[in-house]
Amino acid sequence: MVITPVHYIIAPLIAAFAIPLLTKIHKDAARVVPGIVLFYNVIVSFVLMKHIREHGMISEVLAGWQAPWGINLVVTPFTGYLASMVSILGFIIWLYGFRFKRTLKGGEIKFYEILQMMMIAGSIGIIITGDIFNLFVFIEIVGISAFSLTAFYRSRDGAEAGFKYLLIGGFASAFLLLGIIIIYTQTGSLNMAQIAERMPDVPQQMKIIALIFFLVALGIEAEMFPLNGWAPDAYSQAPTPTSATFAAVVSVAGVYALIRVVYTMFDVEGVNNYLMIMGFVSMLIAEIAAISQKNLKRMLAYSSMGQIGLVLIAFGIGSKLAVFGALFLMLNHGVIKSLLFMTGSYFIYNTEDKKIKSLNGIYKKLPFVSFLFGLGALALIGFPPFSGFWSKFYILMSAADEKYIFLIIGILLVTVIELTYYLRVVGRIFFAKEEGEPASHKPSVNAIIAMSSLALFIIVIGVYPDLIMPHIQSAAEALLDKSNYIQQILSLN
Amino acid sequence: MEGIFIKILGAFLTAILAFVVGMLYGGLRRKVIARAQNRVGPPIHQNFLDLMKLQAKRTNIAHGFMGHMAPVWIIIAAMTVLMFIPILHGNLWFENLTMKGDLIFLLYMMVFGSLGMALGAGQSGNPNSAMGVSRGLAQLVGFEIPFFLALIALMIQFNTTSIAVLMDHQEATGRWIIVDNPFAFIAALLASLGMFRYAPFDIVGAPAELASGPRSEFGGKYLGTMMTGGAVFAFIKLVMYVDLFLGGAGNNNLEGLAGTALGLVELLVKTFLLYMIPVFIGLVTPRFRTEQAIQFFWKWPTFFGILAIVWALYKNGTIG
Amino acid sequence: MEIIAIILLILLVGSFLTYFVDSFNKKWTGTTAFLIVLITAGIFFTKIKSGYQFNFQLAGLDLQWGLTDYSYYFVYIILGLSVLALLYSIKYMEGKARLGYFYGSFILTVLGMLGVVISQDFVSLFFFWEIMTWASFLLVIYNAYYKIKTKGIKYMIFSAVGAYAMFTAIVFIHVHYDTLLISEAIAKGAFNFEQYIYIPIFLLLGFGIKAAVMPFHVWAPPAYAKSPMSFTTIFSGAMSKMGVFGIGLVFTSFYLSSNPENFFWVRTILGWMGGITAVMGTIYALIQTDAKKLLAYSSVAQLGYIIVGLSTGTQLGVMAALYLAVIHAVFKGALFMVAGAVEKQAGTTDMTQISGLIRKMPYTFVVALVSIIALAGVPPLGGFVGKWLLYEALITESNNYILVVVVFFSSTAAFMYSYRFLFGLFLGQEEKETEHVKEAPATMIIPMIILAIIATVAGAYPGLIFEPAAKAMQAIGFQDVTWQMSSLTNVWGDTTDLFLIAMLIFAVFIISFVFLTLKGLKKTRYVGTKDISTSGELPKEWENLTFQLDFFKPFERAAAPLYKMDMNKIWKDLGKNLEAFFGFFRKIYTGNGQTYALYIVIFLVVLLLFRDVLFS
Amino acid sequence: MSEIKSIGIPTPEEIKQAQIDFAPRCTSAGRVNDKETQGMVEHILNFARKHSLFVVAYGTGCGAIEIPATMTSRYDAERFGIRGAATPRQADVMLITGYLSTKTLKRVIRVYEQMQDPKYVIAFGSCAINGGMYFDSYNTINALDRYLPVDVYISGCMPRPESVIKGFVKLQELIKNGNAGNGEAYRSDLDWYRKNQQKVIKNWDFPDNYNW
Repeated sequence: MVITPVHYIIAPLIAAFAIPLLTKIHKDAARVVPGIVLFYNVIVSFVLMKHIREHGMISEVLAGWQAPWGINLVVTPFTGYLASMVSILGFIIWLYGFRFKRTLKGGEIKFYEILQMMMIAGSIGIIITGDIFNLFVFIEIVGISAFSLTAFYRSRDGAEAGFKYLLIGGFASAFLLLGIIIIYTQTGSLNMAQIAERMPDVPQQMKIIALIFFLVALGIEAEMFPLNGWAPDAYSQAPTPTSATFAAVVSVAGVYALIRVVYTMFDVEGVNNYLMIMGFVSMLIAEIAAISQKNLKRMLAYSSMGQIGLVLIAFGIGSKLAVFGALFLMLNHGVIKSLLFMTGSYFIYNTEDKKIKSLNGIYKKLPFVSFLFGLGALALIGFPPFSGFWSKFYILMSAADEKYIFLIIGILLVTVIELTYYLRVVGRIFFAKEEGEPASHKPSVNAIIAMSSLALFIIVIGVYPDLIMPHIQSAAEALLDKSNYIQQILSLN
Repeated sequence: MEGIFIKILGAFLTAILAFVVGMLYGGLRRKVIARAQNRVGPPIHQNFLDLMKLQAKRTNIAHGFMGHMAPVWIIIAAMTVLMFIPILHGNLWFENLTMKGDLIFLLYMMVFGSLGMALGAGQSGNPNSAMGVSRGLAQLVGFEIPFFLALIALMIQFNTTSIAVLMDHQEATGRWIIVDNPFAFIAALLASLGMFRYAPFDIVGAPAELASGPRSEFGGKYLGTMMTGGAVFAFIKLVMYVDLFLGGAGNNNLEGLAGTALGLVELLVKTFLLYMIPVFIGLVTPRFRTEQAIQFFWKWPTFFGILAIVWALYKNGTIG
Repeated sequence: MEIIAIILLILLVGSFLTYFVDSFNKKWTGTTAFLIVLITAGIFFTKIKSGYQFNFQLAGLDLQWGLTDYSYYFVYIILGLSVLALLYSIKYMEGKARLGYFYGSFILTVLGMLGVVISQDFVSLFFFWEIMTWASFLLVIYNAYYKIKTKGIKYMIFSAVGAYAMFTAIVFIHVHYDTLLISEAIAKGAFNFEQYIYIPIFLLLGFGIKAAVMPFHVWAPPAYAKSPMSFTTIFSGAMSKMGVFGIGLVFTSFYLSSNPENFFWVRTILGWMGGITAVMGTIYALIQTDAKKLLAYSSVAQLGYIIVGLSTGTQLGVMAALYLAVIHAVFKGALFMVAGAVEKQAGTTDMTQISGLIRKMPYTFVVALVSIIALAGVPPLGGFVGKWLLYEALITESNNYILVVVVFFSSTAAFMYSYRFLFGLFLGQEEKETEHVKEAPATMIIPMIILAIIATVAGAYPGLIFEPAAKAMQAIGFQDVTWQMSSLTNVWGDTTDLFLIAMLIFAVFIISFVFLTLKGLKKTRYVGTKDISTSGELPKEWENLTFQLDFFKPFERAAAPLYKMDMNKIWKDLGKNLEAFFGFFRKIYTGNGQTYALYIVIFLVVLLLFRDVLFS
Repeated sequence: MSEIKSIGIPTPEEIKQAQIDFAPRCTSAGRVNDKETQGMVEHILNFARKHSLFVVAYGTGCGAIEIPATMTSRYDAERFGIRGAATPRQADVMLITGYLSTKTLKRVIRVYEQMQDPKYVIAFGSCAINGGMYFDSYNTINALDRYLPVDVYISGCMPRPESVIKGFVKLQELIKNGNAGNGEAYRSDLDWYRKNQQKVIKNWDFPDNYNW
């Protein structure tokens, strides 16, 4: 096997150092190289996915130290699925942002590109690492990239949002580290598989306290209520491709980390209920907050939080079908929310403010973008024949299997709220009386390709979900099969 | 073949009877009112003269196709309903299409004429006509409710929706429905006050207030035809009430012409007595406003109607 | 590939095709859409017979598409009306903006409706139901412009609540009965009120909202009135019937599988909901001044009758409901087309603005007249048959005597708005403002006339509709449905011979019409509407002789208590309060970093404090 | 002389001219219904017409008060088949009960033209015949039959109900003989009537065609 999981991380790291040098040769290098790297990651994903389908999971050992002593990268169907998803979405976001970034000042662009690439690479690292301290490191990489990107536009609001993110991210790091320390003192290991193996021997109190630290720390990353105060500001102040990345990549990584810790490492009762309740509260509060937003990006940010809440509910339910639905929803959310941010950014670009009010009749100016936004909105709400329908369908099915009647009704009512604010925006876009001049910024070709590919995915998966379902199925199985994971990793050495 | 001949002849006979009796009753009403007011009053045949004069008008105007059609609608409604009402019980000549339509059909068919007339009145463009129609339709909603309640009471008490079967029943038991279900009769009778549109429910065509309302733009042959229709309708309503509540007419054992003649006399007596009720009430009452009229119909007549249903259910054995 | 899949694919591709034809050449958009649906209808009716079935697997679910006689009955409504509406639409929509958008969504809506009736499993049912809902939503907001915030969203919210209620029920059917096939669910008694009562209730809620049952009817009038008329034809004529379709399916299977005596309350509640819907729709229809709104409220009322018919659960009642479903689609479709024609030609349908169009639009008027007579239920047109069946079902079979009075009240009051519609648009003074009005183009007239002819023929030969309706009833479990071609018989054996009635009316009509016309033919003159007896005064041009405002004020005064119950206001208040409530919760996100930090710490502390409660 | 003129009394020349201009022109051109020529059918119809007189009482002057008395119990005109009509469309007889100001004349003409043939006019009192006490008023017409064809004049100021009934009986007689009903005459002499009407009615705004 020529391509190994470590390529995921090595390539961006090398590129990150190389880009400043390469910019000396050609100033476009800063824009092109990340693309090449991210495309390489996509290739890596495909190769690895093919490999694990044929030969089972991969656990790659770094620097010759065998697990559980060394750092290992694990590609199971689960992590492989998420890593592929993240890398593909990362690449599409890069494609989208390729020309968009031209308007930035030349000096900053390489930083932007590097940070963006590192954020995606870090997220992939979070997903594929098998070592808890390594996880912490990758979270820090992502975090630092994200803080800087949030404050990328050196405006007052941007700085404020970045600082908030930094502050809360600091909490996250601290608590995560605390949790890791407790776990390490108790189990003497940093390898997730080994921790999981030794977990039954840990005293209950220690276990729970460690878990709580993990839950809070990773809850911040996963945008769980009430730890998600940073999210609306960060989403709305960051450059739009970054917002899309937050929604499609970073939050996925955050949820992954949370789920990995909860599902694999700990064996505590009640955590599922915790996830379910907090997921529901997150969803409810986020959607309620979203309905009265006047800023498009903030609205989308709250909506993201709501969707993540739904993912958490599904993980909380914990049955195979629920996990399947959750994974499907993570994919859908990544795709659809990216599409919404991408199209939304063109609206903002043209109206020159982020207000929903100024979207009136923008359909006339940007027909195709408006069409895609409408499509995305309908898909996100969960209307057939779009992909969003199926994920919601399976999550509700799984909830019903466990007889959570009120949960189902609650989710559906929250969906009604969601639908209300999305369709208000859609109605505004298409039907309000238009104001102002014709569009000054038409979408460029690369952006159209990026958005269309996402839209195509939404429709194709919506009409024929069987295309993607086996992958998600095996991913869900891999996540739930904890003993297999432990066995495989510990015996692979 | 002979049957069809008799049927057609009978239909014409029925129509003529209804027309003559209706017109005469109209004349009688005028006479009665005049006598009550201590006047001599017009002769009984005055309505025939009026009709003849109206038809003898040399010129006529219509405001359009619907205006031209309005009297036709009334005649259609009148003749159609007439054909489905049993005039004399079991009489071949007056049988017509009695068994081919039931009460619900009659109820709706009777509205047909008013609706057609309303359309004709509407086309004239006279605001008075439109106002009259508005009041008339509103009043219709008022009095149809108790009437329908009474009909339902009869239907469920005797398990039929056919007026002919109700007549058969009365003949078979020898007891009039007014005895079997008096409340239904009261409700229907009160509703009939609105149906005849005499005072106090004559605001629809109030001459001084609305310039005779819906009819204000009709003259000559149109008005004459309408009068004909109205006369036939008066007869229909009376016969219907007699059939429903007063045992109908023609329940005698005489054969042939004598039986028919006796039946007709019986019919005339019953209908005349019935007719005098709205006439006399009209004599002594002033005029209700539309909403007062509606509210009146929705109070006591409706109460009696509901009572009638309860009574019917009690008699039927469903409750009690 | 299966024929049904091809049909749906044609519609799907056709939707996009129409969209692109529009950007290529605006003139052909309408024609393309019409041809696509016409071809679809042609293929459907020639290739697919009832009893057709198609099983396949998708997304790990066993799906089943097919057609019973029952669904086929609704296919007639959907495709027949769609073809006519699209033919009508060609000229109606001419010159309007965003034609591609309109026709694209239109075809998608047709696809959704067709999908709903061919679905024999719940997942596809819900799938297509949702497609239908959002596609129609796009059409509802087509004309709404800045009213989007209230009018369109109201429709969508209600629809979504309905759809999700239905979805909840579907999910529970899956859980409790382990099936997603409708036929299996019926066989296992899933719609029964005895076992899991929330399943049928949620299903009825879902279907009932689409059928605009009180108190969820508030979305319907604005949505019907605001959409383009060619779409409202479908919207009110066919799409609301999807709700009827569902209720019929659920309810009858419930009746036939259980002892109705035990569940008298279910029947009563549903019947009364239908009855109150009918009354509410009627009394609000008659105070409208906009013809479109009047028709919209009237649609709500008519759907109420259908619900009442279904609620009886008896043979005659269900027959009445099915018959009314078709005849309502026919006459209300024609009436909405009439309103559209007036709107197109005269610029508005506000009855206080226009009047006296009868001479300018004679064909339209004749269609309106026929349809209104059918709507009012006056013999000899098709509407009477429905009314007759309904009353007889309530009186003879269902023993619901007070309900029948309520229904009767509604249908008598319907005379008022029926008259109002004709008078408001076509009769009355011919004002100068409408002098320029011309008759609508032929492609708009032809579909109307076809519908009017159907309404007329159905009056004399209702058997033409009874035949498929009887088959449909047999398909949902009724045995030995009897019907006659042109006469009606109730269980007590009383008949009404419609053919005779029609012939009699025709004969009397000919005789009296000829007599009245020929008599004094030369001396009979037609005069204008300004020549009226106004106490000798000569009406000036500017004088207003049109009586249109507050037309039924006396009735309003008499029925004032009925008008006090305004569902619309209740829902609006609810919405406002909810938004205020949400606004309060939104303040959790203060935008202050310190607060957020505080939240985190407090949350951590709370978790640590209650760790024993939460985790073990 | 000039003083006399100032109060409006016409000069002999003017009177002469006026006699030429305003001479009543009730020709028999429209009389299709003479006693000699009328056939059996027409005879019967005239019988009906005579016994059924729907009255539109144009209460122009003081005579309006006599109408209720005539119609109600004491004199009971209904026994002759005389009955009020609500609108001119339904009416046969128009009663001009007293003086006619020019303003009212316009309305009266309008009402008359809206009535259906055969239609009759009965003029009450001296005011309608020759102006009566208003003979020199600036706003009252003097002789009604210059503007409308009048069938029966009832003299008096005002005529009592007995006279009114007598007038009606006279009208019935005329109808029976086929001498009443000047609608045809009005139509045939329309130009002349119009000229006279237009002379006194200043704000003339009738439609050009006369549509009964």
